[in-house]
Amino acid sequence: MEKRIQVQEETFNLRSEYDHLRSVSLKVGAVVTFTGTVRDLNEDESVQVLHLEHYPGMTERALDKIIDEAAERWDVIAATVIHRVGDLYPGDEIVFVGIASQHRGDAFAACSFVMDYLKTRATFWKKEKTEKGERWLTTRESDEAAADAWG
Amino acid sequence: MEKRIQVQEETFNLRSEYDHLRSVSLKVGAVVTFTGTVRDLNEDESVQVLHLEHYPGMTERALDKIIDEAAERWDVIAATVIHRVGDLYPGDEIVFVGIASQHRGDAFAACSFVMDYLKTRATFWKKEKTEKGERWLTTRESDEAAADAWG
Amino acid sequence: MTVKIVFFASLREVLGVDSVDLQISGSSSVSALISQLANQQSSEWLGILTAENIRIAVNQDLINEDVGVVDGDEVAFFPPVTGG
Amino acid sequence: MTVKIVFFASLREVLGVDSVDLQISGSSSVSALISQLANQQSSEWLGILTAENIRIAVNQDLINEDVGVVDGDEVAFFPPVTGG
Repeated sequence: MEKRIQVQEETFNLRSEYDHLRSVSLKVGAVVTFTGTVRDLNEDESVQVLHLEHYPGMTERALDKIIDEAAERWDVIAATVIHRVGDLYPGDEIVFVGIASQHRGDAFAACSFVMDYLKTRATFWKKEKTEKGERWLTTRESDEAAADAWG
Repeated sequence: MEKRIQVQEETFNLRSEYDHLRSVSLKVGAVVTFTGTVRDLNEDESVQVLHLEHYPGMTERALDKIIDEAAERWDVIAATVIHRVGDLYPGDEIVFVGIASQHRGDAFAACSFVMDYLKTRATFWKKEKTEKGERWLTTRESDEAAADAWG
Repeated sequence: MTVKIVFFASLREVLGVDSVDLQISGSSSVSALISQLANQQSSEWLGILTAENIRIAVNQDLINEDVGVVDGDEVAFFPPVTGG
Repeated sequence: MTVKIVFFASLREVLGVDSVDLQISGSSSVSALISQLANQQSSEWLGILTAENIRIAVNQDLINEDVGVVDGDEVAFFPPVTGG
Protein backbone atom coordinates (compact mmCIF):
# COMPACT_ATOMS: atom_id res chain seq x y z
CA MET A 1 0.00 0.00 0.00
CA GLU A 2 1.14 3.51 -0.85
CA LYS A 3 0.67 5.97 2.05
CA ARG A 4 1.00 9.73 2.11
CA ILE A 5 0.42 11.73 5.31
CA GLN A 6 0.88 15.47 5.61
CA VAL A 7 0.12 18.00 8.34
CA GLN A 8 0.77 21.44 6.93
CA GLU A 9 -0.20 25.12 6.96
CA GLU A 10 -0.36 25.42 3.18
CA THR A 11 -3.35 24.42 1.14
CA PHE A 12 -3.24 21.29 -0.99
CA ASN A 13 -3.73 20.66 -4.68
CA LEU A 14 -6.58 18.21 -5.17
CA ARG A 15 -5.53 17.49 -8.73
CA SER A 16 -1.98 16.45 -7.92
CA GLU A 17 -3.15 14.37 -4.94
CA TYR A 18 -5.68 12.63 -7.15
CA ASP A 19 -3.13 12.07 -9.92
CA HIS A 20 -0.78 10.48 -7.39
CA LEU A 21 -3.48 8.11 -6.06
CA ARG A 22 -4.52 7.10 -9.54
CA SER A 23 -1.04 6.53 -10.89
CA VAL A 24 0.13 4.12 -8.18
CA SER A 25 -1.10 1.04 -10.06
CA LEU A 26 -3.08 0.06 -13.15
CA LYS A 27 -5.11 -2.10 -10.77
CA VAL A 28 -6.79 1.08 -9.47
CA GLY A 29 -10.44 1.09 -10.58
CA ALA A 30 -11.89 3.55 -8.06
CA VAL A 31 -10.65 6.73 -6.40
CA VAL A 32 -12.76 8.38 -3.70
CA THR A 33 -11.74 11.74 -2.30
CA PHE A 34 -13.12 13.67 0.63
CA THR A 35 -12.45 17.36 1.13
CA GLY A 36 -13.59 19.22 4.21
CA THR A 37 -13.96 22.99 4.04
CA VAL A 38 -14.59 25.72 6.61
CA ARG A 39 -18.27 26.65 6.59
CA ASP A 40 -19.32 30.22 7.20
CA LEU A 41 -21.80 29.20 9.89
CA ASN A 42 -21.44 26.86 12.85
CA GLU A 43 -24.40 26.50 15.21
CA ASP A 44 -25.88 29.68 13.70
CA GLU A 45 -22.85 31.82 14.50
CA SER A 46 -20.89 33.47 11.73
CA VAL A 47 -17.35 32.05 11.70
CA GLN A 48 -14.57 34.57 11.05
CA VAL A 49 -11.46 32.47 11.68
CA LEU A 50 -10.86 28.83 12.56
CA HIS A 51 -7.55 28.13 14.27
CA LEU A 52 -6.23 24.57 13.97
CA GLU A 53 -3.65 23.27 16.44
CA HIS A 54 -2.12 19.79 16.53
CA TYR A 55 0.37 17.60 18.40
CA PRO A 56 3.33 17.27 16.03
CA GLY A 57 4.52 13.70 15.76
CA MET A 58 1.59 12.11 17.54
CA THR A 59 -0.81 13.37 14.88
CA GLU A 60 1.11 11.77 12.03
CA ARG A 61 1.38 8.50 13.98
CA ALA A 62 -2.36 8.50 14.64
CA LEU A 63 -3.13 9.10 10.96
CA ASP A 64 -0.72 6.33 9.98
CA LYS A 65 -2.47 3.89 12.32
CA ILE A 66 -5.91 4.90 11.01
CA ILE A 67 -4.83 4.22 7.41
CA ASP A 68 -3.37 0.85 8.43
CA GLU A 69 -6.62 -0.09 10.13
CA ALA A 70 -8.58 0.87 7.01
CA ALA A 71 -6.24 -1.29 4.91
CA GLU A 72 -6.86 -4.26 7.21
CA ARG A 73 -10.60 -3.94 6.63
CA TRP A 74 -10.74 -3.11 2.93
CA ASP A 75 -8.69 -3.29 -0.25
CA VAL A 76 -6.62 -0.08 -0.23
CA ILE A 77 -4.03 0.39 -2.97
CA ALA A 78 -3.11 3.95 -1.99
CA ALA A 79 -4.20 6.34 0.77
CA THR A 80 -3.49 10.01 1.32
CA VAL A 81 -4.40 12.19 4.30
CA ILE A 82 -3.58 15.88 4.37
CA HIS A 83 -4.70 18.06 7.27
CA ARG A 84 -4.08 21.76 7.51
CA VAL A 85 -3.20 23.65 10.69
CA GLY A 86 -2.99 27.36 11.53
CA ASP A 87 -5.58 30.03 10.75
CA LEU A 88 -8.26 29.10 8.24
CA TYR A 89 -11.15 31.15 6.85
CA PRO A 90 -14.64 30.33 5.56
CA GLY A 91 -14.34 28.50 2.24
CA ASP A 92 -10.79 27.26 2.99
CA GLU A 93 -10.00 23.58 2.72
CA ILE A 94 -9.15 21.89 6.04
CA VAL A 95 -8.70 18.23 5.27
CA PHE A 96 -8.23 15.89 2.32
CA VAL A 97 -8.62 12.10 2.40
CA GLY A 98 -8.11 10.11 -0.79
CA ILE A 99 -8.35 6.35 -1.28
CA ALA A 100 -7.55 4.30 -4.38
CA SER A 101 -8.91 0.75 -4.57
CA GLN A 102 -9.75 -1.84 -7.17
CA HIS A 103 -13.49 -1.49 -6.53
CA ARG A 104 -15.72 1.36 -5.47
CA GLY A 105 -17.18 -0.26 -2.34
CA ASP A 106 -13.76 -0.49 -0.71
CA ALA A 107 -12.79 3.04 -1.69
CA PHE A 108 -16.01 4.57 -0.30
CA ALA A 109 -15.88 2.58 2.93
CA ALA A 110 -12.18 3.20 3.59
CA CYS A 111 -12.47 6.93 2.87
CA SER A 112 -15.41 7.51 5.19
CA PHE A 113 -13.84 5.27 7.87
CA VAL A 114 -10.61 7.31 7.79
CA MET A 115 -12.61 10.55 8.15
CA ASP A 116 -14.67 9.20 11.07
CA TYR A 117 -11.57 7.95 12.89
CA LEU A 118 -9.60 11.09 12.12
CA LYS A 119 -12.36 13.18 13.74
CA THR A 120 -12.17 11.27 17.02
CA ARG A 121 -8.58 9.90 17.17
CA ALA A 122 -6.16 12.32 15.56
CA THR A 123 -4.72 15.06 17.78
CA PHE A 124 -6.15 18.18 16.20
CA TRP A 125 -8.02 20.93 18.02
CA LYS A 126 -10.16 23.73 16.59
CA LYS A 127 -10.67 27.19 18.03
CA GLU A 128 -13.40 29.22 16.41
CA LYS A 129 -13.53 32.99 16.30
CA THR A 130 -17.01 34.41 15.74
CA GLU A 131 -18.52 37.86 16.25
CA LYS A 132 -19.26 36.75 19.84
CA GLY A 133 -15.65 35.89 20.65
CA GLU A 134 -13.37 32.87 20.68
CA ARG A 135 -14.15 29.33 21.77
CA TRP A 136 -12.50 25.93 21.58
CA LEU A 137 -14.80 23.47 19.88
CA THR A 138 -15.83 20.30 21.68
CA THR A 139 -16.20 16.84 20.17
CA ARG A 140 -19.61 16.30 18.58
CA GLU A 141 -21.56 13.33 19.83
CA SER A 142 -22.48 12.57 16.22
CA ASP A 143 -18.78 12.23 15.37
CA GLU A 144 -18.20 9.83 18.23
CA ALA A 145 -21.23 7.81 17.19
CA ALA A 146 -19.97 7.70 13.58
CA ALA A 147 -16.57 6.35 14.68
CA ASP A 148 -18.11 3.84 17.10
CA ALA A 149 -20.41 2.55 14.37
CA TRP A 150 -17.45 0.91 12.60
CA GLY A 151 -17.16 -1.46 15.57
CA MET B 1 -29.47 22.28 -5.78
CA GLU B 2 -26.88 22.81 -8.50
CA LYS B 3 -26.78 19.97 -11.05
CA ARG B 4 -24.29 19.22 -13.79
CA ILE B 5 -24.67 16.18 -16.07
CA GLN B 6 -22.38 15.40 -18.97
CA VAL B 7 -22.01 12.42 -21.31
CA GLN B 8 -18.93 12.99 -23.43
CA GLU B 9 -16.03 11.38 -25.27
CA GLU B 10 -13.43 13.74 -23.81
CA THR B 11 -11.82 13.21 -20.45
CA PHE B 12 -12.75 15.50 -17.56
CA ASN B 13 -10.73 17.79 -15.34
CA LEU B 14 -11.18 16.70 -11.72
CA ARG B 15 -9.84 19.99 -10.43
CA SER B 16 -12.28 22.21 -12.26
CA GLU B 17 -15.19 19.89 -11.40
CA TYR B 18 -14.18 20.01 -7.74
CA ASP B 19 -13.75 23.79 -7.81
CA HIS B 20 -17.24 24.14 -9.25
CA LEU B 21 -18.81 21.93 -6.55
CA ARG B 22 -17.00 23.76 -3.79
CA SER B 23 -17.77 27.25 -5.02
CA VAL B 24 -21.54 26.84 -5.25
CA SER B 25 -22.11 27.99 -1.66
CA LEU B 26 -20.19 28.89 1.49
CA LYS B 27 -22.49 26.40 3.22
CA VAL B 28 -20.48 23.58 1.61
CA GLY B 29 -18.53 21.76 4.30
CA ALA B 30 -17.86 18.46 2.54
CA VAL B 31 -17.10 17.44 -1.04
CA VAL B 32 -16.89 13.76 -1.94
CA THR B 33 -15.74 12.71 -5.40
CA PHE B 34 -15.71 9.32 -7.04
CA THR B 35 -13.67 8.58 -10.12
CA GLY B 36 -13.87 5.25 -11.91
CA THR B 37 -10.98 4.19 -14.11
CA VAL B 38 -10.42 1.36 -16.59
CA ARG B 39 -8.48 -1.43 -14.90
CA ASP B 40 -5.96 -3.43 -16.86
CA LEU B 41 -7.49 -6.72 -15.75
CA ASN B 42 -11.11 -7.89 -15.62
CA GLU B 43 -11.80 -11.45 -14.51
CA ASP B 44 -8.12 -12.26 -15.08
CA GLU B 45 -8.12 -11.18 -18.69
CA SER B 46 -5.94 -8.36 -19.89
CA VAL B 47 -8.14 -5.51 -21.13
CA GLN B 48 -6.94 -3.75 -24.26
CA VAL B 49 -9.87 -1.46 -25.06
CA LEU B 50 -13.19 -0.75 -23.40
CA HIS B 51 -15.88 0.59 -25.70
CA LEU B 52 -18.68 2.59 -24.03
CA GLU B 53 -22.01 3.05 -25.79
CA HIS B 54 -25.06 4.92 -24.48
CA TYR B 55 -28.62 5.94 -25.34
CA PRO B 56 -28.38 9.69 -25.98
CA GLY B 57 -31.15 11.58 -24.22
CA MET B 58 -32.39 8.71 -22.07
CA THR B 59 -29.01 8.49 -20.33
CA GLU B 60 -29.03 12.13 -19.29
CA ARG B 61 -32.64 11.82 -18.09
CA ALA B 62 -31.77 8.76 -16.01
CA LEU B 63 -28.78 10.55 -14.43
CA ASP B 64 -30.95 13.57 -13.68
CA LYS B 65 -33.53 11.35 -11.92
CA ILE B 66 -30.82 9.60 -9.92
CA ILE B 67 -29.43 12.91 -8.66
CA ASP B 68 -32.94 14.09 -7.74
CA GLU B 69 -33.53 10.89 -5.79
CA ALA B 70 -30.24 11.37 -3.92
CA ALA B 71 -31.25 14.95 -3.08
CA GLU B 72 -34.56 13.70 -1.67
CA ARG B 73 -32.70 11.38 0.70
CA TRP B 74 -29.76 13.56 1.76
CA ASP B 75 -28.63 17.17 1.90
CA VAL B 76 -27.11 17.82 -1.54
CA ILE B 77 -25.97 21.36 -2.35
CA ALA B 78 -24.38 20.48 -5.69
CA ALA B 79 -24.04 17.30 -7.73
CA THR B 80 -22.05 16.52 -10.86
CA VAL B 81 -22.05 13.36 -12.96
CA ILE B 82 -19.78 12.99 -15.98
CA HIS B 83 -19.66 9.75 -17.92
CA ARG B 84 -17.40 9.10 -20.85
CA VAL B 85 -18.35 7.13 -23.97
CA GLY B 86 -16.32 5.82 -26.90
CA ASP B 87 -13.05 3.88 -26.74
CA LEU B 88 -11.22 3.90 -23.43
CA TYR B 89 -7.92 2.30 -22.43
CA PRO B 90 -6.51 0.92 -19.15
CA GLY B 91 -5.85 3.79 -16.78
CA ASP B 92 -8.39 6.08 -18.46
CA GLU B 93 -11.11 7.73 -16.42
CA ILE B 94 -14.65 6.50 -17.19
CA VAL B 95 -16.92 8.23 -14.71
CA PHE B 96 -16.89 11.11 -12.24
CA VAL B 97 -19.47 11.70 -9.51
CA GLY B 98 -19.06 14.67 -7.18
CA ILE B 99 -21.33 15.74 -4.33
CA ALA B 100 -21.12 18.87 -2.18
CA SER B 101 -23.03 18.91 1.12
CA GLN B 102 -22.95 20.68 4.44
CA HIS B 103 -21.79 17.54 6.26
CA ARG B 104 -19.68 14.56 5.29
CA GLY B 105 -22.26 11.85 6.02
CA ASP B 106 -24.63 13.23 3.38
CA ALA B 107 -21.86 13.68 0.81
CA PHE B 108 -20.53 10.13 1.23
CA ALA B 109 -23.99 8.55 1.14
CA ALA B 110 -25.25 10.56 -1.83
CA CYS B 111 -22.07 9.93 -3.86
CA SER B 112 -22.09 6.17 -3.34
CA PHE B 113 -25.87 6.03 -3.95
CA VAL B 114 -25.50 7.85 -7.27
CA MET B 115 -22.76 5.42 -8.34
CA ASP B 116 -24.81 2.35 -7.35
CA TYR B 117 -27.88 3.60 -9.19
CA LEU B 118 -25.87 4.74 -12.22
CA LYS B 119 -24.45 1.22 -12.55
CA THR B 120 -27.89 -0.37 -12.74
CA ARG B 121 -30.18 2.36 -14.11
CA ALA B 122 -28.32 4.56 -16.58
CA THR B 123 -28.27 3.41 -20.21
CA PHE B 124 -24.58 2.71 -20.76
CA TRP B 125 -23.11 -0.50 -22.17
CA LYS B 126 -19.53 -1.72 -22.11
CA LYS B 127 -17.79 -3.89 -24.66
CA GLU B 128 -14.42 -5.20 -23.64
CA LYS B 129 -11.64 -6.16 -26.03
CA THR B 130 -9.09 -8.56 -24.57
CA GLU B 131 -6.46 -10.80 -26.15
CA LYS B 132 -9.20 -13.46 -26.40
CA GLY B 133 -11.56 -11.27 -28.41
CA GLU B 134 -14.49 -8.93 -27.84
CA ARG B 135 -17.40 -9.37 -25.47
CA TRP B 136 -20.24 -7.24 -24.16
CA LEU B 137 -20.14 -7.10 -20.38
CA THR B 138 -23.13 -8.28 -18.38
CA THR B 139 -24.52 -6.68 -15.23
CA ARG B 140 -22.74 -7.88 -12.10
CA GLU B 141 -24.94 -9.36 -9.42
CA SER B 142 -22.92 -7.41 -6.85
CA ASP B 143 -23.91 -4.15 -8.58
CA GLU B 144 -27.58 -5.08 -8.53
CA ALA B 145 -27.31 -6.01 -4.87
CA ALA B 146 -25.59 -2.68 -4.09
CA ALA B 147 -28.38 -0.71 -5.75
CA ASP B 148 -31.12 -2.81 -4.13
CA ALA B 149 -29.53 -2.28 -0.69
CA TRP B 150 -30.61 1.40 -0.73
CA GLY B 151 -34.24 0.20 -0.52
CA MET C 1 -48.04 6.91 -38.79
CA THR C 2 -44.48 6.11 -37.88
CA VAL C 3 -42.81 4.74 -34.78
CA LYS C 4 -39.05 4.81 -34.46
CA ILE C 5 -37.56 1.60 -33.10
CA VAL C 6 -33.96 1.71 -31.78
CA PHE C 7 -31.61 -1.03 -30.58
CA PHE C 8 -28.47 -0.80 -28.46
CA ALA C 9 -25.30 -2.68 -27.62
CA SER C 10 -25.27 -6.47 -28.02
CA LEU C 11 -28.87 -6.43 -29.23
CA ARG C 12 -27.99 -4.00 -32.02
CA GLU C 13 -25.16 -6.30 -33.07
CA VAL C 14 -27.31 -9.45 -32.97
CA LEU C 15 -30.03 -7.83 -35.09
CA GLY C 16 -27.51 -6.12 -37.34
CA VAL C 17 -29.42 -2.82 -37.37
CA ASP C 18 -29.51 0.19 -35.06
CA SER C 19 -32.95 1.54 -35.91
CA VAL C 20 -36.09 0.79 -37.91
CA ASP C 21 -38.89 3.19 -38.83
CA LEU C 22 -42.09 1.18 -38.50
CA GLN C 23 -45.36 2.17 -40.13
CA ILE C 24 -48.36 1.52 -37.90
CA SER C 25 -52.02 1.95 -38.69
CA GLY C 26 -53.76 4.03 -36.03
CA SER C 27 -52.87 2.94 -32.53
CA SER C 28 -50.69 0.00 -31.64
CA SER C 29 -49.01 -1.53 -28.62
CA VAL C 30 -45.44 -2.56 -27.91
CA SER C 31 -46.36 -6.25 -28.13
CA ALA C 32 -48.01 -5.63 -31.52
CA LEU C 33 -44.91 -3.78 -32.70
CA ILE C 34 -42.75 -6.78 -31.82
CA SER C 35 -44.99 -9.12 -33.84
CA GLN C 36 -45.01 -6.70 -36.75
CA LEU C 37 -41.19 -6.43 -36.65
CA ALA C 38 -40.81 -10.21 -36.60
CA ASN C 39 -43.13 -10.54 -39.60
CA GLN C 40 -41.34 -7.84 -41.48
CA GLN C 41 -37.69 -8.68 -40.62
CA SER C 42 -37.24 -12.26 -39.50
CA SER C 43 -39.12 -14.72 -37.32
CA GLU C 44 -36.00 -14.95 -35.09
CA TRP C 45 -36.64 -11.40 -33.93
CA LEU C 46 -39.64 -12.50 -31.90
CA GLY C 47 -37.58 -14.62 -29.51
CA ILE C 48 -34.74 -12.11 -29.41
CA LEU C 49 -36.94 -9.10 -28.55
CA THR C 50 -39.01 -10.96 -25.97
CA ALA C 51 -36.03 -12.56 -24.19
CA GLU C 52 -36.23 -12.17 -20.41
CA ASN C 53 -33.22 -9.89 -20.09
CA ILE C 54 -34.31 -7.37 -22.75
CA ARG C 55 -35.39 -3.96 -21.44
CA ILE C 56 -37.88 -1.78 -23.32
CA ALA C 57 -38.27 1.98 -23.14
CA VAL C 58 -40.99 4.09 -24.73
CA ASN C 59 -40.00 7.71 -25.30
CA GLN C 60 -36.98 7.08 -23.06
CA ASP C 61 -38.96 5.79 -20.09
CA LEU C 62 -38.54 2.14 -19.10
CA ILE C 63 -41.76 0.15 -19.28
CA ASN C 64 -42.63 -2.90 -17.21
CA GLU C 65 -45.79 -3.92 -19.03
CA ASP C 66 -47.29 -3.60 -22.46
CA VAL C 67 -48.29 -0.02 -23.34
CA GLY C 68 -49.82 1.77 -26.31
CA VAL C 69 -47.71 3.66 -28.84
CA VAL C 70 -48.72 6.44 -31.20
CA ASP C 71 -47.29 8.32 -34.16
CA GLY C 72 -43.85 9.79 -33.42
CA ASP C 73 -43.07 7.60 -30.43
CA GLU C 74 -39.59 6.17 -29.94
CA VAL C 75 -39.39 2.58 -28.73
CA ALA C 76 -36.00 1.25 -27.56
CA PHE C 77 -34.86 -2.32 -26.94
CA PHE C 78 -31.62 -3.02 -25.07
CA PRO C 79 -29.79 -5.46 -22.77
CA PRO C 80 -29.12 -4.76 -19.06
CA VAL C 81 -26.93 -1.69 -18.56
CA THR C 82 -23.25 -1.91 -17.61
CA GLY C 83 -21.98 1.62 -17.16
CA GLY C 84 -19.89 3.18 -14.44
CA MET D 1 16.21 12.59 35.36
CA THR D 2 13.81 14.67 33.27
CA VAL D 3 10.33 14.10 31.87
CA LYS D 4 8.87 16.55 29.37
CA ILE D 5 5.24 17.47 30.03
CA VAL D 6 3.27 19.08 27.20
CA PHE D 7 -0.22 20.65 27.09
CA PHE D 8 -2.46 21.40 24.13
CA ALA D 9 -5.40 23.55 23.07
CA SER D 10 -7.82 24.77 25.77
CA LEU D 11 -5.78 23.01 28.45
CA ARG D 12 -2.64 24.89 27.45
CA GLU D 13 -4.58 28.15 27.67
CA VAL D 14 -6.11 27.33 31.06
CA LEU D 15 -2.71 26.43 32.53
CA GLY D 16 -0.97 29.29 30.76
CA VAL D 17 2.01 27.16 29.74
CA ASP D 18 2.71 24.82 26.81
CA SER D 19 5.38 22.62 28.40
CA VAL D 20 7.18 21.89 31.67
CA ASP D 21 10.42 19.95 32.15
CA LEU D 22 9.91 17.96 35.33
CA GLN D 23 12.76 16.49 37.35
CA ILE D 24 11.95 13.06 38.74
CA SER D 25 14.03 10.87 41.03
CA GLY D 26 14.41 7.35 39.63
CA SER D 27 11.15 5.94 38.35
CA SER D 28 7.78 7.61 38.61
CA SER D 29 4.23 7.17 37.33
CA VAL D 30 1.83 9.47 35.53
CA SER D 31 -0.30 9.86 38.66
CA ALA D 32 2.82 10.78 40.68
CA LEU D 33 3.78 13.30 38.00
CA ILE D 34 0.39 14.97 38.31
CA SER D 35 0.78 15.29 42.10
CA GLN D 36 4.31 16.61 41.69
CA LEU D 37 3.11 19.18 39.12
CA ALA D 38 0.30 20.35 41.40
CA ASN D 39 2.75 20.78 44.30
CA GLN D 40 5.20 22.65 42.14
CA GLN D 41 2.83 24.85 40.12
CA SER D 42 -0.56 25.31 41.78
CA SER D 43 -3.00 23.13 43.66
CA GLU D 44 -5.63 23.91 41.00
CA TRP D 45 -3.65 21.83 38.50
CA LEU D 46 -4.66 18.61 40.29
CA GLY D 47 -8.33 19.01 39.44
CA ILE D 48 -7.63 20.33 35.96
CA LEU D 49 -5.30 17.48 34.93
CA THR D 50 -7.49 14.75 36.41
CA ALA D 51 -10.75 16.07 34.92
CA GLU D 52 -12.76 13.33 33.21
CA ASN D 53 -12.41 14.69 29.70
CA ILE D 54 -8.61 15.07 29.77
CA ARG D 55 -6.66 12.61 27.60
CA ILE D 56 -3.11 11.58 28.48
CA ALA D 57 -0.45 10.26 26.11
CA VAL D 58 2.98 8.89 27.03
CA ASN D 59 5.51 9.06 24.22
CA GLN D 60 2.65 9.87 21.86
CA ASP D 61 0.56 6.82 22.72
CA LEU D 62 -2.76 7.36 24.48
CA ILE D 63 -2.93 5.67 27.89
CA ASN D 64 -6.07 4.44 29.61
CA GLU D 65 -4.55 3.63 32.99
CA ASP D 66 -1.66 4.78 35.14
CA VAL D 67 1.74 3.80 33.70
CA GLY D 68 5.38 4.24 34.68
CA VAL D 69 7.54 6.96 33.15
CA VAL D 70 11.34 7.16 32.90
CA ASP D 71 14.01 9.66 31.97
CA GLY D 72 13.39 11.22 28.56
CA ASP D 73 9.72 10.33 28.33
CA GLU D 74 7.20 12.81 26.94
CA VAL D 75 3.84 13.03 28.69
CA ALA D 76 1.02 14.98 27.02
CA PHE D 77 -2.29 16.24 28.45
CA PHE D 78 -5.04 17.47 26.16
CA PRO D 79 -8.82 17.82 25.72
CA PRO D 80 -10.87 15.66 23.31
CA VAL D 81 -9.79 16.14 19.70
CA THR D 82 -11.80 18.17 17.19
CA GLY D 83 -10.05 17.88 13.84
CA GLY D 84 -11.38 17.18 10.37
